[in-house]
Amino acid sequence: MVTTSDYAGLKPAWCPGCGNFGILNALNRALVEMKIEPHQVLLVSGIGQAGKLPHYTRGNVFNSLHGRPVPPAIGARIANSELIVIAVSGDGDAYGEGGNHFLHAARRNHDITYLVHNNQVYGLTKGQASPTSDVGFVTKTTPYGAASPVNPIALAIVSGASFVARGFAGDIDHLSHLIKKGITHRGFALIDILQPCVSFNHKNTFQWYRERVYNLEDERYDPSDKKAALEKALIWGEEIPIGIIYEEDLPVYEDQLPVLSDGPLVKQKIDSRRVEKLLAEFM
Amino acid sequence: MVTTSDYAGLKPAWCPGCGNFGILNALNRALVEMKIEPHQVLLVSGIGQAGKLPHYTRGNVFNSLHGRPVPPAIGARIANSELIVIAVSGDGDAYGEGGNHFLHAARRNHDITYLVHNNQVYGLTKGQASPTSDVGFVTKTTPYGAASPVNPIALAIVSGASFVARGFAGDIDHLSHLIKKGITHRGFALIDILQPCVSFNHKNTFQWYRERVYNLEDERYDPSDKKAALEKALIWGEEIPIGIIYEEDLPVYEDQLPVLSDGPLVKQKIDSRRVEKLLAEFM
Amino acid sequence: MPVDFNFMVGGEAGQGVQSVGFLLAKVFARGGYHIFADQDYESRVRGGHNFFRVRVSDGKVDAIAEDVDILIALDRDSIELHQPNMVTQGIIIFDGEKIKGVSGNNGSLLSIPLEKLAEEKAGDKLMINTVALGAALSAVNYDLNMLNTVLVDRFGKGEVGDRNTAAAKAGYDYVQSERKGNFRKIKPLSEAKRMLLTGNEAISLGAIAAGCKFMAAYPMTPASSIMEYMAAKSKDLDLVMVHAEDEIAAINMAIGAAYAGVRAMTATSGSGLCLMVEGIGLAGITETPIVIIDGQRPGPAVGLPTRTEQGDLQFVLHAHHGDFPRAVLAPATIEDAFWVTTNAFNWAEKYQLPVIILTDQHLASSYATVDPLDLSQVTIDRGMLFSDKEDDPSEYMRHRVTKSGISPRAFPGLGKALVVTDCDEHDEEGHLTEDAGERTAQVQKRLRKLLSLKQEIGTPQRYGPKKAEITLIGWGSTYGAIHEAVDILRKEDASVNMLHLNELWPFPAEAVADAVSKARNSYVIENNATGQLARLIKAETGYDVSGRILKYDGRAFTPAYIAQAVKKEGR
Amino acid sequence: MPVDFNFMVGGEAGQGVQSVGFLLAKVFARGGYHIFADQDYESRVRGGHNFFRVRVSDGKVDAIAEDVDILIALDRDSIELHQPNMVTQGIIIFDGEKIKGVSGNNGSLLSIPLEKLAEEKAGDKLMINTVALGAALSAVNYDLNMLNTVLVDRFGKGEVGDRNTAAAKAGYDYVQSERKGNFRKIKPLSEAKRMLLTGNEAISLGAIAAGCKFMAAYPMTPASSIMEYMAAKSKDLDLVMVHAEDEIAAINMAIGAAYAGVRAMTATSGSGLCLMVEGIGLAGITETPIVIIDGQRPGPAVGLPTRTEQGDLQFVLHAHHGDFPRAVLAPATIEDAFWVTTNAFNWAEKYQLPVIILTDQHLASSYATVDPLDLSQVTIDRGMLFSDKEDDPSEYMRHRVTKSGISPRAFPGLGKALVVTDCDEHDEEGHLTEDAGERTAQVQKRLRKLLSLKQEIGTPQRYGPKKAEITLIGWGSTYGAIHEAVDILRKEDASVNMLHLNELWPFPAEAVADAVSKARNSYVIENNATGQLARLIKAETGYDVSGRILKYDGRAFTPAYIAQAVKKEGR
Ligand SMILES: Cc1ncc(C[n+]2csc(CCOP(=O)(O)OP(=O)(O)O)c2C)c(N)n1
Ligand SMILES: Cc1ncc(C[n+]2csc(CCOP(=O)(O)OP(=O)(O)O)c2C)c(N)n1
Ligand code: SF4
Ligand code: SF4
Ligand SMILES: [Mg+2]
Ligand SMILES: [Mg+2]
Repeated sequence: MVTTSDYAGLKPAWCPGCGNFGILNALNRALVEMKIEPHQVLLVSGIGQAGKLPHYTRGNVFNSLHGRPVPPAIGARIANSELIVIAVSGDGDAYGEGGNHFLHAARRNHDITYLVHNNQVYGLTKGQASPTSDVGFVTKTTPYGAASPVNPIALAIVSGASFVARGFAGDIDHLSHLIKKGITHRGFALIDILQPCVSFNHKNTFQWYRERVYNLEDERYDPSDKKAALEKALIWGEEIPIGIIYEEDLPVYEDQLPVLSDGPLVKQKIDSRRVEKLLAEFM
Repeated sequence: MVTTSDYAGLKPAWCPGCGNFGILNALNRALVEMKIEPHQVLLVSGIGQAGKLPHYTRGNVFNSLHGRPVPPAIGARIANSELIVIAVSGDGDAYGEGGNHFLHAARRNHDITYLVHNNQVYGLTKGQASPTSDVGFVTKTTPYGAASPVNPIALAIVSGASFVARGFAGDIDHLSHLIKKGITHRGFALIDILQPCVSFNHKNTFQWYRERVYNLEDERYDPSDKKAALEKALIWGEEIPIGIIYEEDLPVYEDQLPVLSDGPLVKQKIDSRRVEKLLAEFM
Repeated sequence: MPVDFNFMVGGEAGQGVQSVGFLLAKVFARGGYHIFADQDYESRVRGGHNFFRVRVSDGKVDAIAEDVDILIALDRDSIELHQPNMVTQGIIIFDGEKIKGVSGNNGSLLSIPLEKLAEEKAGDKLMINTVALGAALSAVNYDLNMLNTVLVDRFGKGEVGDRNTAAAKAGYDYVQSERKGNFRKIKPLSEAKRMLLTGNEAISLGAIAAGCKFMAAYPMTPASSIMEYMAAKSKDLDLVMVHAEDEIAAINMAIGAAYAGVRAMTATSGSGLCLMVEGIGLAGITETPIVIIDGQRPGPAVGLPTRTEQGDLQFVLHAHHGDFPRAVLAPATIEDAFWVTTNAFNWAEKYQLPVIILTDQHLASSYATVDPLDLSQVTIDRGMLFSDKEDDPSEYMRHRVTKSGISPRAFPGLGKALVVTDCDEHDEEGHLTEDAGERTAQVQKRLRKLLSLKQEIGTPQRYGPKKAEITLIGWGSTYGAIHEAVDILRKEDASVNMLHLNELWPFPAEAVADAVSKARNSYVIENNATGQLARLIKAETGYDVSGRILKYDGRAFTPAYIAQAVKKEGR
Repeated sequence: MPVDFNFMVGGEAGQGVQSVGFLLAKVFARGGYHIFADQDYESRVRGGHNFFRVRVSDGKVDAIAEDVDILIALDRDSIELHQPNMVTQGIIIFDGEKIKGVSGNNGSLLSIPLEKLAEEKAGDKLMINTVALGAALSAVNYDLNMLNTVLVDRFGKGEVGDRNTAAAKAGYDYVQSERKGNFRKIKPLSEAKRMLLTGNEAISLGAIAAGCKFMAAYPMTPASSIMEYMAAKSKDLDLVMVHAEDEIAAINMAIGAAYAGVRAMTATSGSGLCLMVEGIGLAGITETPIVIIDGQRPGPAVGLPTRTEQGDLQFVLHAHHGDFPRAVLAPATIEDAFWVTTNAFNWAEKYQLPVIILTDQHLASSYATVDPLDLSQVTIDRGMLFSDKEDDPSEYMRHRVTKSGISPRAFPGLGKALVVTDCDEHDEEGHLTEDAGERTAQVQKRLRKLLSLKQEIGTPQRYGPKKAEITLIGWGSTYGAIHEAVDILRKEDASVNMLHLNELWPFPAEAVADAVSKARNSYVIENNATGQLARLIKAETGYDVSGRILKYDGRAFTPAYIAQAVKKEGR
C-alpha cells in the first residue's frame, strides 16, 4: 500500500506560510490516492521556489535548468512511456524563460502533466515581476508597473493542449482532485496553480484569491467547448474561475510514434546488426 | 517625393514565383504611399527566406539571428523612437525559434510592426515542417505528419497585441493596405501573411489560399471585439479570414517610459556629472 | 595508366546539379572506383551557382582536386567560373543551343543539344541532366550499362526509369558519334563492393549502430540531413526523432531521454550550438550522457550558412561556465565518422558526460566510397549500471562519490531505485546542497572522470616518415587533403610528415608535444582564421608551431593548396 | 593601536542580517574607517543560515578576515557555526532568553535580553536587530550618536526612526552598565568622506557615468541588483531598463539599442550567459558595441546560486563559434569596478565589439569604502562616427574595409546614410554575401581591430618587491585577498610579490611572461577548480606556473587562507 509516508521528502526551504506547501500536499495526496509508488513517478522541475518541490517529496527527480523542465520531461516520457511524468515550474520558469517550450509542448500535446506554481512574481530571485504579474504591479524591475500579463490558460487552449485547468494552493482538496485528473488525462495537462507568495507578492494574497476564486464544477460548465473555454480563460479580476477549463481528447504526440507501440524505448535492446540493411542501401 | 525607385534594392535570391515577391511589393508600395523615406525606416529581420527581404528593398537594415528579429527591433525602437521599426520573420523564425519573443513583445505591446511571411514550412533550410504547417503535413522531419499548428493570430490576441491582422501575398493591394494600417497603429502590430512557397509547400499553394481567403472588411466585422476576434482567429480550413482581426488602443510599452517623453534616447547627451547626485547617496 | 579523374557539374540551384553529381559518383563507385565528391552550394533554393565535384580514382582518395577533367555546365556561369580549372585536355559539356557564344582557352568545348535530345529521345525536356550524364560517361568511354542500372535503382523500372535510360543513351551516343571515341578510356574495374555515402550519413549510421534511440534537433545546415536520415529510418529502426521548437528544447529533450536510459543525441551547427551551451552544462552537472554533433560552418553568427569551417574548436572546448569534463571528437574521414560516432556513445555513457563531435559542412555533405563496414566491430559499452537485483535500491545514490568519479547509473522507473539529480550542486543522492564540502567533493568527483577518459584517447594518426623536417598538423575533416599534400610534397623530395587528430579532448598532449618538438618546422593546417588547434597545442604543451596555414573563406582545402602553402612557408 | 576589527552578524534569512550588517558598516564608514564587508547567504528567502562580515580598519582593506571579534548571533546556529572563528577576546552577542544553554570556548558570551529590551524600550519586538546593533557598538565604546544619524538617515525622523534610536540606545546602555566599559575602545576618526558601496553599485554607477542609456536583462543572482539599480534610477537619470522575457531577448535588445546609437548593456550570470552566446557573436559580426556583465557564480549550470566563483574565464574568452575580437575585463576591487565599467563602454564603441566584464558574487555583493570618485576623470570616447555633414551619406558603407579594421559608425535615422548590417557574412555595405574574397576581407578587417585594442591594455598591477622568489598571480575580485596575503607573507620574511590582472583580453602576454619567467615560483590564485588563468597563461606565453591555489567551494578567499596555502606549496 502506498501511504503518505512514502512521499516524505526533505524539509522544505520555503518561507513559512508559502502557498507551495499546499501544492506539495495536494500532489502527495493525489499520488497516494492513485496508489502510485514513488519509483513510478518522474518529477522534472525548473529553477525557482517551485522548482524545489521535487526534493520535498519522493520520486525520481530531474531538477533541470530555469525555464527548461518541459523538454527533458518530454524526452524522458518518450524514452520510457511507462513513467508518470510530471513537470513542475514557477510562473517565470514556465511562461517567461520557458515560454517557447510551453507553447510547443501544448501544441504537440505531449503526454505529461504540468504543474505551474503561479505566484505572479519571481520568488527565488526576490520579488521581480513575472510574466503573470498583474498589470501595474510595481517591483524593482518594473518601476512603472508590470505590462499586461500573459494568459497561460488561453495560451494553452489556443495552442492545442488537451487539458487546461486552474487550481488554487489554498484549496488542497480541489487541487489534488485536479492533479489526479491531470495525471489520468492523456495529453498535455496544464494545471496553473494560484500560489500566494507571502514574501514578495503582497497583492495576490491567500485572502485576495479566496475572495475571487469560484469552482467551475459548481456551475453547469462544459469544458469540452473550446469557445466557452476561451471565454472562461479571459476572466480575471473580480472573479477567477478554478477547475478544469478545457478538456478534450486530442491526438497525443507520443501516440503517433510507431516505435512506442512496442513498449518503452528504454526496454528495447540495442542491436548493431540491424544496421546491415541500411548499409546495403548505400551500395 | 518618395518613389518606388527609392526602394529598389538588391536582386532577390528567391525562387521564381515565390510569394515573397508579393510581400516585398506590398511593403514597398505602402512605404511609398506613406511618403516614408528609406532612412526613416529600420527593417529588422531574422534568418530564412523571409529574413532576406530587407536586402531587396532599401532602408536601414539589421538582419539579425534566426528567431531574433523582435528583440533588437524593440531595443532600436526604444533607442530611437523616431524610427519606423518593422520586424520581418518567417513562420519558423517568428513562431518556432522566436516563439517566446513573439509572446512577450505582444504582451508588452511594443510599438513595432511585425511582418511574418507564413509559408507554413521552412523554406531556406529546404522543406522541413514549421510550427504553422497544417496538421498532418509530411516532411523529412515529420514523417508521421506535423502536429497541430500554432495559431499566431489567437496567440497574439490573447497575449495582448493591439493590432492583429492576416494578409495574403497574393493580394498585394489588400496587403499593402494592411501594412500601412500596421505602421500607423501605435503598439504591437502583427501581420501574419499567407505566403505560398512554390518549392516546398505543395499543399498551401496560391490556388489553395485563393480558394479560401475572404476579406473581413467585406462583412460587418468589428475588430475591436476581442471575443469575436478570438472566434475569427479559430477559423482555418475551408475558409480563412484575412484583414484586421483585432485592433484596440492598448497601453504601449514605450509610452510608460518617462525618459522617452524628452525625445529619442539617442539624441540625449551623455553627461557623466549627473552621477554626482547618485554618489552622494552612498556617503 | 592510373586513374585519377575529376568531373564537375555546375549550374543553378534547382537545375539538378546534386542529382547529376551523385549519379556520376555512384556509377563509378559501382564500377569499383574510389570516389571523393564534394558539393558547393549557396544559401538559396533556386538560381545562383552550385557545383558538385566528383573525383574518380583507382586508389583511395579522401580529398577533392582543383583540376577538372570534365565539366558538365548546366549554365553559362559554370563555364565562366570553372574554365580556369580545366586541364588542357579537359572537356566542357554544355548545350550550345542554349548557351551561345562561349569561348575560352582551357578545356575543349563539347557542345551537345542537351535539351533537344532530351525532348526527342526521352520525350521530356527536364531530362537534360541525364543526357549530360550519358554524354560525360561517353567522353570517357565508360560502360553505359552501369549507368543504366544506377538509373533504374534510382528511378525504378517504370516509365521514369525508361525515359532516363533513353536520355542517358542519347547523350552517350551523341558523343560517341560526334567524337568517335576520341577520348581517354575509363573502364569499370573488378566490382569491389563499396558504399558511397556522405559524412552525415556515416554519422547517422554510426549513431544507429551504437543504439541511439532518441534524437531531438532543430534544422540547421549542415546538420539537418542527420535529423532527416534519422527520421526516415525511425520506423524501421525503432527510434524517435523529434523536430523540436528550437535548439534549447532539442538538447534538453535529448538529456531527458538519456537520463531516462536511452542513448540520445542532437545535431546542429554553430548558432544552434550557442543555444545548447546551457544544456551542455546541464549534462555536465547531472552527469547525463549525450552526444552532440556540431556541423561547423563559417561564423560568427549565421556567417556563411552553406560553407565549411573549423571555427568551433575553442568554443566547444570551453562552452559553458565552470569546470567539468567533456570529450571532443572530430572525424577525419567519412568512414571515420562512423566509428567516431559509435565511440562517442560509449564514452558518453562510460564517463557520463557530454561528447561533442565536430564535423563540418565539408565532411557532412561530401561523398566518399567506403569499404563495407564490419558491424561486428561495433562495441556497445553502457558503462556502470546499478542493478536492483545486486544492490539495495533504497541505498542507491545517483552521484555517489567514488574513486574513479563514476557513479553507477540507474534508470528511473525500471527498478525501485529513485534516480535523483539536479542542476544545482547536489549531494551524493542528487538533492540540492550548499555545503562547501559536498560541493568540493562533487566537483572533484566529476573531474576525476577525466583521468580514466584520458587513457582512452588514441595516439594521433601519423603519416609519412617517422622523422621529417616538416610536420603538418591537422584535425578533423582536413585529413584527406593534408594526407595527400604530404604525398605531393614528398614526390617533390620534401621531408614531410603528418600528425592528425580525430580525438581532441582530453588532449593527447604527450604525442603532440613529441611531434612538435621533434619537427624542425611544424605547421597547423586549419579551416579557421586564427589557428585554434595551434592555440590548443600551446595551451596543452607550451609549444609554438612554426606556422599556420589557414583558410577561412568557407571553402575546403585541396591537397594542392596545402602543398603550395607549405612551400611558401618554407621560403 | 591600529584598528583592524571584525564584526559578524549571523542569523536566518528574513531575520535582518543584511540590514544589521549594512548599518554596522555604515556607522564605521561614517566614522572615517575603511570597511570591507561581505555577505554569505543561501538560495532561500526565509530560514537557513546567513551571515554578514564587517571588517573595520584604519587602513585600506579590500578583503575579508577569518577571525571574528564581535559576533551578533541572531540564532543558535550562528553561535555554533562561528564560534571557532572567534578571537580569544571576542564577544558573542545573543539573546540568552531565547537561545538557552549556549557554551563553548572561543569568545566570551554576552547574553542580552534583546527581545525584551526591544519590547520595553522601543515598543516593538522586531527591533531586536537594532538593540543588538547598539549593543555591539557599545562593546567597542563607539559613538552612539553616529549610529543615531545613520538610523535616522535610514528610517527617517518619524516614529520608526525614534523607535530605532531608542532600541539602539537600549542595547548600548545595557552593555555599558553590564560590562562597565570593560572593552576595547574604537573611536570615530576624523570624518573622511567615503562612499560605502557594493561591487554591483559601482558597476551601475560606472555604466551610468559612461552614458549607458539602455539596459535589458533577466534577473539572475548576483547580477539582478544591477538591473534593479538601473531601473530605480531610470527616471532621474534618463535611461531605460527592460526586464526582458529571457536572456536571449535581453542581449538582443541591447544589441538593437546599441545599433541604433545608444550605449547599451546587459548583466547576467553563467547560465544566463550561456543563453547570450549567440548574441555575443551577433555583436561580433555586426560590430555592435555592447557591454555584458557576467557576475560569476559556481557552475556548471545553476550550481550554487548565491555563492562565488571565477569559473567563467575560459568560457567568455571563447564563447561563440568562429574568430572575431572581443575584450574581457575583470574588476579588481569595488572602486575598480567603477572605472573598468566606464572603460568598457569606451572600448566597446571604439572597437565596435562586445566587451565582457567578469565580476563575481563576492565582488558584486561585498561592500567597501571608496574615496569620492572624481567624475571629471571619466572620459567618453564614442569612437569613429560617420557624419552626414562631412561625407556623402549615399556613399556610406557600414562595414567599409579600413586599415585599422574600424569602420565609422552611423546611426539609423539620424542622417540620410542607410545603416545596413547582417549576421550573415556581408559585403562592405552590410548586405549578405557568399563571396570568398569579401568574406576573407571582412574576417581580417574584424580581427585587425585587435591590434589597436591590444595597445590599450595596461600593464598588470604589481605589488611587493620587483624581484621575489614567489609571485602570486590573480585576476578579478581576488585582488584584495592576494594583496593582503603578500603583506602577511612578507611580514614572515617571505620573498613574495603579486601580479594582478583586471584586463584579461587581449591578453597582456609580455608582462605576464616576464613575471612568470622571472619568479622562481609562480602560483595562480583562482576561485575555480582547474586554474583557468594558468591555462590562459600557458596558451599565451607557453609558461607553466609552478602551482595553483584553487578554491571552488563557492566561498571567497581570505588573505590568511592564501598565505597558508602558499606556505604549504613551498614545503
Ligand atoms: C538561465 C537562468 N536565468 C535566470 C536564473 C535565475 N532565476 C532563478 S529562479 C528565477 C525566477 C523564479 O521565478 P518563478 O519561476 O516564478 O519561480 P518562483 O521562485 O516564483 O517559484 C530566476 C530568474 C537562472 N537560474 N537561470
Ligand atoms: C539558431 C539557428 N537555428 C537554425 C538555423 C537554420 N535556419 C535558417 S532559416 C531556418 C528556418 C527557415 O524557416 P522560416 O523561418 O519559416 O523562413 P522561410 O525560409 O520559410 O521564409 C532555419 C531553421 C539558424 N540559422 N539559426
Ligand atoms: S519567496 Fe514566496 S514563493 Fe518563495 S518560498 Fe517564500 S513565500 Fe514561497
Ligand atoms: S524556397 Fe519557398 S519561400 Fe524560399 S524562396 Fe523558394 S518559394 Fe520562396
Ligand atoms: Mg513565481
Ligand atoms: Mg517559412
